[in-house]
Amino acid sequence: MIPPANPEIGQQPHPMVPALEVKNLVKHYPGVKALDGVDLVVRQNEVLGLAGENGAGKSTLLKALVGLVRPDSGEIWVRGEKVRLRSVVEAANHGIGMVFQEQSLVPNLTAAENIVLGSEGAGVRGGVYRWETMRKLAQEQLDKIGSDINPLARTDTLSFADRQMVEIAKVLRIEQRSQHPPVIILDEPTSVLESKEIETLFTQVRRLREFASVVFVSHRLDEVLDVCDRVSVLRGGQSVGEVATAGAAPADLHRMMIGSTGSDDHYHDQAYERSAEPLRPMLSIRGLSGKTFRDVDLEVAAGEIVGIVGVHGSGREDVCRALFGAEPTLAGEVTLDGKRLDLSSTRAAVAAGIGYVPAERKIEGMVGPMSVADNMTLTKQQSRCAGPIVMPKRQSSLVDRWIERLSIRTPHRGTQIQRLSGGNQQKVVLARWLVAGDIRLLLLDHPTRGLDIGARSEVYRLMRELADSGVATVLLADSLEEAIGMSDRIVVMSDGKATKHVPCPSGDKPTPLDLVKEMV
Amino acid sequence: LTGCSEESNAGTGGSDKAGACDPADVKLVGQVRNESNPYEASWLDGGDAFAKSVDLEQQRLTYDGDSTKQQEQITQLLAGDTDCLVMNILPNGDSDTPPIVEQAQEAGAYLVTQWNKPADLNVTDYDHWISHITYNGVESGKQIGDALAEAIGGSGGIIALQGILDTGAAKDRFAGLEESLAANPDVKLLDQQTANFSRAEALEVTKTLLTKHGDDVKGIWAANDDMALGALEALKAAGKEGEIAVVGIDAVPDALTAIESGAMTATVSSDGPWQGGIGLAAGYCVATGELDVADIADEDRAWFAEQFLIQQDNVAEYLSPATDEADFECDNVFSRSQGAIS
Amino acid sequence: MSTPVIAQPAAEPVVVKGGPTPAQRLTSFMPVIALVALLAALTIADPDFLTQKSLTAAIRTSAPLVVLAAGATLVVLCGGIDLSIAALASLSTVFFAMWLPDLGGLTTLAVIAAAAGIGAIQGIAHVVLRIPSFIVTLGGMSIFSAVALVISDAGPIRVVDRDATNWLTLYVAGYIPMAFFVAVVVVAVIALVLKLTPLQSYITATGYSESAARLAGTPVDRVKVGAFTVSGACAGLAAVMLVSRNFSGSPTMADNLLLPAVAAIVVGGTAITGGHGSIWRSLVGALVITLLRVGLPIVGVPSAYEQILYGAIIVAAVALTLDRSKVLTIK
Amino acid sequence: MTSPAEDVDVAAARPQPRRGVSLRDSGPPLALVVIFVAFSALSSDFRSIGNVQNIMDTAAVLAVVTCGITFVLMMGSIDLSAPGVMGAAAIAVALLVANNRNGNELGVIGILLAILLAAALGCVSGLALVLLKVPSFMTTLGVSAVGLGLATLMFNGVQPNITDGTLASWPVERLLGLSYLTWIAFACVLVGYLIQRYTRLGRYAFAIGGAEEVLALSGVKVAPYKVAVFTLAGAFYGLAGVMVTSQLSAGLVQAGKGYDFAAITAAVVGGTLLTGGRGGILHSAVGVLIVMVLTNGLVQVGVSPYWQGGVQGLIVVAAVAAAVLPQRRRNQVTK
Ligand SMILES: Nc1ncnc2c1ncn2[C@@H]1O[C@H](COP(=O)(O)OP(=O)(O)OP(=O)(O)O)[C@@H](O)[C@H]1O
Ligand SMILES: Nc1ncnc2c1ncn2[C@@H]1O[C@H](COP(=O)(O)OP(=O)(O)OP(=O)(O)O)[C@@H](O)[C@H]1O
Ligand SMILES: O[C@@H]1[C@@H](O)[C@H](O)OC[C@H]1O
Ligand SMILES: [Mg+2]
Ligand SMILES: [Mg+2]
Repeated sequence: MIPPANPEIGQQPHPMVPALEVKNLVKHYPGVKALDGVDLVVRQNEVLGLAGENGAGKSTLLKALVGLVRPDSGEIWVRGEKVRLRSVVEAANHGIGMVFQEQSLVPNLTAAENIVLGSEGAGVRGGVYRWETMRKLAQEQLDKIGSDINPLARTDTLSFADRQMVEIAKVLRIEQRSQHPPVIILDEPTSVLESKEIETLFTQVRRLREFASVVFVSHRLDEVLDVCDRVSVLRGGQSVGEVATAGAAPADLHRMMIGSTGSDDHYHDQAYERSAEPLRPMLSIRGLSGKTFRDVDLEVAAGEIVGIVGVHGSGREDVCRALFGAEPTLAGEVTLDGKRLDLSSTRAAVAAGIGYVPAERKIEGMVGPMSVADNMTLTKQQSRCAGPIVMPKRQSSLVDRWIERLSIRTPHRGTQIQRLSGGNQQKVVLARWLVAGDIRLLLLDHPTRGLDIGARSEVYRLMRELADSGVATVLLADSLEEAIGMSDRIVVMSDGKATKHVPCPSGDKPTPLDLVKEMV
Repeated sequence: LTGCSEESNAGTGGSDKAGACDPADVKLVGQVRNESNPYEASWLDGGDAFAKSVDLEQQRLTYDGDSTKQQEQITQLLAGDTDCLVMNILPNGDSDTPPIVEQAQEAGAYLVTQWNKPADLNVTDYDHWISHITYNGVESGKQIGDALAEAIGGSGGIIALQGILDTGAAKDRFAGLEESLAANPDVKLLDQQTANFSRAEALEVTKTLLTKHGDDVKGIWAANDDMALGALEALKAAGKEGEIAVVGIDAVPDALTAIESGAMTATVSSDGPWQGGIGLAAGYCVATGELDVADIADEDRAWFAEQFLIQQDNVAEYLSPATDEADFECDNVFSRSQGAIS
Repeated sequence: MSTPVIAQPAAEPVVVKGGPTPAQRLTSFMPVIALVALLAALTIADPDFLTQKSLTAAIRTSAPLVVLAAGATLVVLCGGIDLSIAALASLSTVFFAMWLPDLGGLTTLAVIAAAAGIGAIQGIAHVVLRIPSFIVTLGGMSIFSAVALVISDAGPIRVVDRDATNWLTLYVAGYIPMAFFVAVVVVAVIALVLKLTPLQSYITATGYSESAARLAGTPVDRVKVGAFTVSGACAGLAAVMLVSRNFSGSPTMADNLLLPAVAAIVVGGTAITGGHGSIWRSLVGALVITLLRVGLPIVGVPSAYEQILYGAIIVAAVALTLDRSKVLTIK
Repeated sequence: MTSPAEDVDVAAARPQPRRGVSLRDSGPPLALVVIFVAFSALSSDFRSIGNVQNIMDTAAVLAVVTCGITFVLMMGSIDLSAPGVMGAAAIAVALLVANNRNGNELGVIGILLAILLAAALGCVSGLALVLLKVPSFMTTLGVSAVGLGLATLMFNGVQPNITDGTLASWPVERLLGLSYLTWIAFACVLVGYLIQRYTRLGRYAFAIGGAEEVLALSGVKVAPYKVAVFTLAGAFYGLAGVMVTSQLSAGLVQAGKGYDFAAITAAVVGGTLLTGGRGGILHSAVGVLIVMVLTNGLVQVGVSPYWQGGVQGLIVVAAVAAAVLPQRRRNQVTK
């Protein structure tokens, strides 16, 4: 079987030879040049950041490195040797493994099985499982990264963060396949993690550097600068340069990503003026209870952005879903603009002027095989109809307008949404609620998950403009900073209860630390 | 509706042409449910034997016991050349006969049907529907019922396995059983279930009924031999082989063997090979002009064919059935008639 | 409210020419190609098969199957399946035969309405009780069969008064059987309604991703109930066609049309997993299945080989017609 | 050996973790108990030992078919090939062991050959699925037709009856009150369970239903496993066909009639999801018992034969509804 490799005593290639080198890689998709002559060098024992806007080609490049995308032309060199990678297995045999942007574990298998999947080694003999061996193999991997989950737990019973740990434990199995120090690719591993979990992950990344090379992608540029030794920047499928992280600021990176000295309107810096008028109450929740939350009281005024923060399992997501009629409630009363709200169906919610952007974009947010245009007008059909009749012209001009306004990168409005990059998909999902212009309450669950800085700023600006026009917003933010920056008021939830309301006016924002104190 | 007409193409039918066919131009078609049942397979073999005797070939059609498919095949068949077409058809159920008859009449093909026909559909109203042949189901149901009663000594409980509920054969045979029960007041019908003429279903139903009624069951009445054979297997599994009398209908080879060995009590002959040949023969005689529909007596247009109760004493006569070419001569085609269907 | 405007310009021209490539266009014609190929093969086997009379007979035969498949296609597009169509059609033939003496000319409409109502009840049971459509309609299948057996006393009921169904046996323009004409009209009307209204989007979204559709506020439940209702109505219409052909109603008359109808849908290239497909494809699929059912035996293929050929050809046909770029997982 | 944690509810629509053991797994056994108790109260014949044995005996063939189909359903595929595959195996075995049609007397080897033929037919379904990319719904429908055609060819108009001693003993000989056939079914359930829990084939079948694309991303080639699962299912159908032949002492082309939908119903009633990734052999075994108890109970309490199918359909729907309702979620995907 596969000889267990010891990175310390394996033949170390000459330290100057890059662990991985990409030369002039090109990949076309119908209507897009995803990679347009990319060059990339990953040195041994370094953490290389990869930055770029949504759709810049990061995931495509990384997939080419693990044999999932066949480049049209170009070369890939591994430790000074030119290789052709035609499958995940071939890549793994060269010591390259990847944690994907969208979690990819088999939900109904145990964590242990997921960790050893495809390289069970001694865990399976003659097709027969040896559960104890398999558990041990998995435990070894988990120990390496200091995770204390039960390897025999079914994966779908684990928390998101734990599942991320399982992914990392799994990718480290490639050490077993190759005599060489591995190259571990992490495509946006932090976009779904909370700060504590991110810290744990970074500790692991730094540990990995001892014996491996790491390629790390994130849209949180401060993170990239924090954990990486060096950052390569992609733009429009081309390499546009690299930055040594020491002393660099997010703004420098961002400038390189967008190719201009675009203003860095990140929420921190923005002085945001609110009108001083008394706010008209829009959403009012009294004593709302459901399976995972109890007795929640909440008021959101028209034009107000209220952030809800809490750790995993605080129940905040289910409150949003309940308001949208997607989760049953047990008690409580909700009014919207003075009228009692019907919580029985998503239909009723939409009719009342509520919009919802779910966190699970791939499964709940979009209909993958349908076009960008159809996804965008799915909810607000009236925007493309005259009476009950669909007007194709009306749809195309409306959709094109929003594609342009939100800078959605798509070859065509008729392109299947699943062919877009994650960030661009998210913009389409958001646009769905805006095309008709009749929204009164917007429930945003991690609306910027996976978005690049530019797209994020666009979403922030959009949220504020919507607020200015009177829309009430409930925000489950991607990070405490985002919650603080964007919200007028923050509600802390823990254990299914709204425990604390923290005012958050511009100019007098609480610090993340203030909030963390309230959350635990 | 404007633009609509009654028919896209008038049928070539017309009695004026009847009997004008050259023997070599006659096209013979036999249609049964499937070839995976010995009785119906032997029917088609009988058709082949007749065809061979007149130097023709029979086109064998099967429709999987699917009424719709049967109609579709007939429609398609009649969309071809129908001038000298002779069809010997086993309609799937009573209700499948009228459309077959009407289409054949319209297309001018010669038709013989067997087993199933609604009582109020009269063969004499048509001149291309030569004859309808069946066995007297009430009589056969009664005959085996009586044989069963005798076998259990005139008193005791029996169970009945019904055929496909939606067929005349099943209903008539059960009516015959009821007549027999009336005549044998000490025989008690403990239970009746359908096993759809199927051996496998009969096995399961019988097992369940045996546990339900236990030792009260002295005899099993089955509406055909396939079910009787299934019931025999159930008895075998329950260790009651030979203790309970079983009767069926059709005289399929396995049932005859069972009667010979004493495992089964009685069956009634249905002569598959003869049925497969006789329909084609009658049609062939009319198509070639040897027989004129107008000359056929009304009682020969819809008739019961001769059937025999087979028990251990006479089973030897039936063990090796053979078609007799003489049966199929134009003078003899009605020779097995037991009289008109009442 | 004013529509928010984002100042940032697009980094590159966003909207370029797109749309289907010639190869993609070809895939939508695959069902027709399969049909023509089959017809050619049958003609080679028996040159007499390709006559106007014989083709007329074949399309007349196909009418009930077309209607059944068309209705059930909507359910399949929504990601479900309707296994009750054939049993419901059988029950409807019994309804027809029983109601005709009282209702006369209104019987056809009454039967279609009743079948639609029964379809709707199944749809409601499916969405309210959250039972898989496979199970609801499997249950429906046995329940409808039982009801049909009981009310008909397990036997066929003759339809003596043929005036109510006679129109279906007429011909349009001399050659097109009315039943087939009606079937095509039904397909065209359903297809048109879908195309012109948001229903197409709703159905597609529901079929591809029910949870995303629901969270987009799409009336998933109503769309599904609607699909089952239309499926039921089509079963009712198919029943009327069968009665017009058989002059009777019978509790088992259409039972054997279930698998052919589902096969017609799949052979047309509609994804059995939902989302992708069309009702036109099912029309062509039904013609393919009809040709296989009647064509193979008529051109002289012996029955055992007929089954083997049927099996091989339906698989080959789907291999040809299914557009894999629209179907992510082939299960 | 340790075994993996008990299966718990998978939220298909929301991949968030759910806590606790699901009611969905306890629903079917509960339904079985309720139905059993209800019939027992209604009929004394029903609750007799003899009848319980009878239920087990009649469940044997369906149990074996369901073992096969469960693996296919776990992958999220479907299998309609049982009627054809069973028919072919039934005729084949009848012509291979001692019979009235030819001089063959291959005994156990004949049985194995028939099962091999069935496995080969299953393999064809799987190959057509992975090579031609035709949905299993169609490949198995096609293979069923092919199987029936082959069976009809072999049948050739004359009923093959068997005289083989081994086969003759299966339905008749008893051990602890249950026929050999029933023990064979138990063995199949056990083997199926072991395959499901302790072999790569079983676990991968389960995983394919959970997230096929992830297996590919992990470098697992799923195609061979899919083919293997259909082959395995074919083998189970083959054995079931042989069992029917032993029960009837004759090879019938129709030996598998109706077993396709019956087995799917049993599996689903037992809690196996048609969308894959959930359920398993034990679930299916419970489902088989529910279906058989129903069938038997309705006869025992004397429901009219006309109504039996209808009442059975109603109860199956009700049983599934009762099992599903407690964990109903708003945004649940129901196909
Ligand atoms: N399978 C595909 N078919 C067609 N186009 C694709 C496909 N995959 C990616 N693309 C296109 O290639 C381009 C690069 O996409 P990629 O996913 O690599 O971007 P990214 O940099 O990872 O973006 P993000 O930050 O949003 O994840 C995008 O325009 C995308 O639409
Ligand atoms: N229907 C349910 N049955 C059982 N447990 C549930 C159910 N719905 C949610 N949960 C659990 O209850 C907890 C609250 O879920 P929720 O997703 O609302 O948390 P959250 O605060 O939104 O987390 P995050 O920070 O990831 O957004 C989670 O642990 C979740 O797994
Ligand atoms: O078994 C026979 C069956 O196939 C047919 O329906 O007619 C009567 C029966 O004897
Ligand atoms: Mg990406
Ligand atoms: Mg959440």
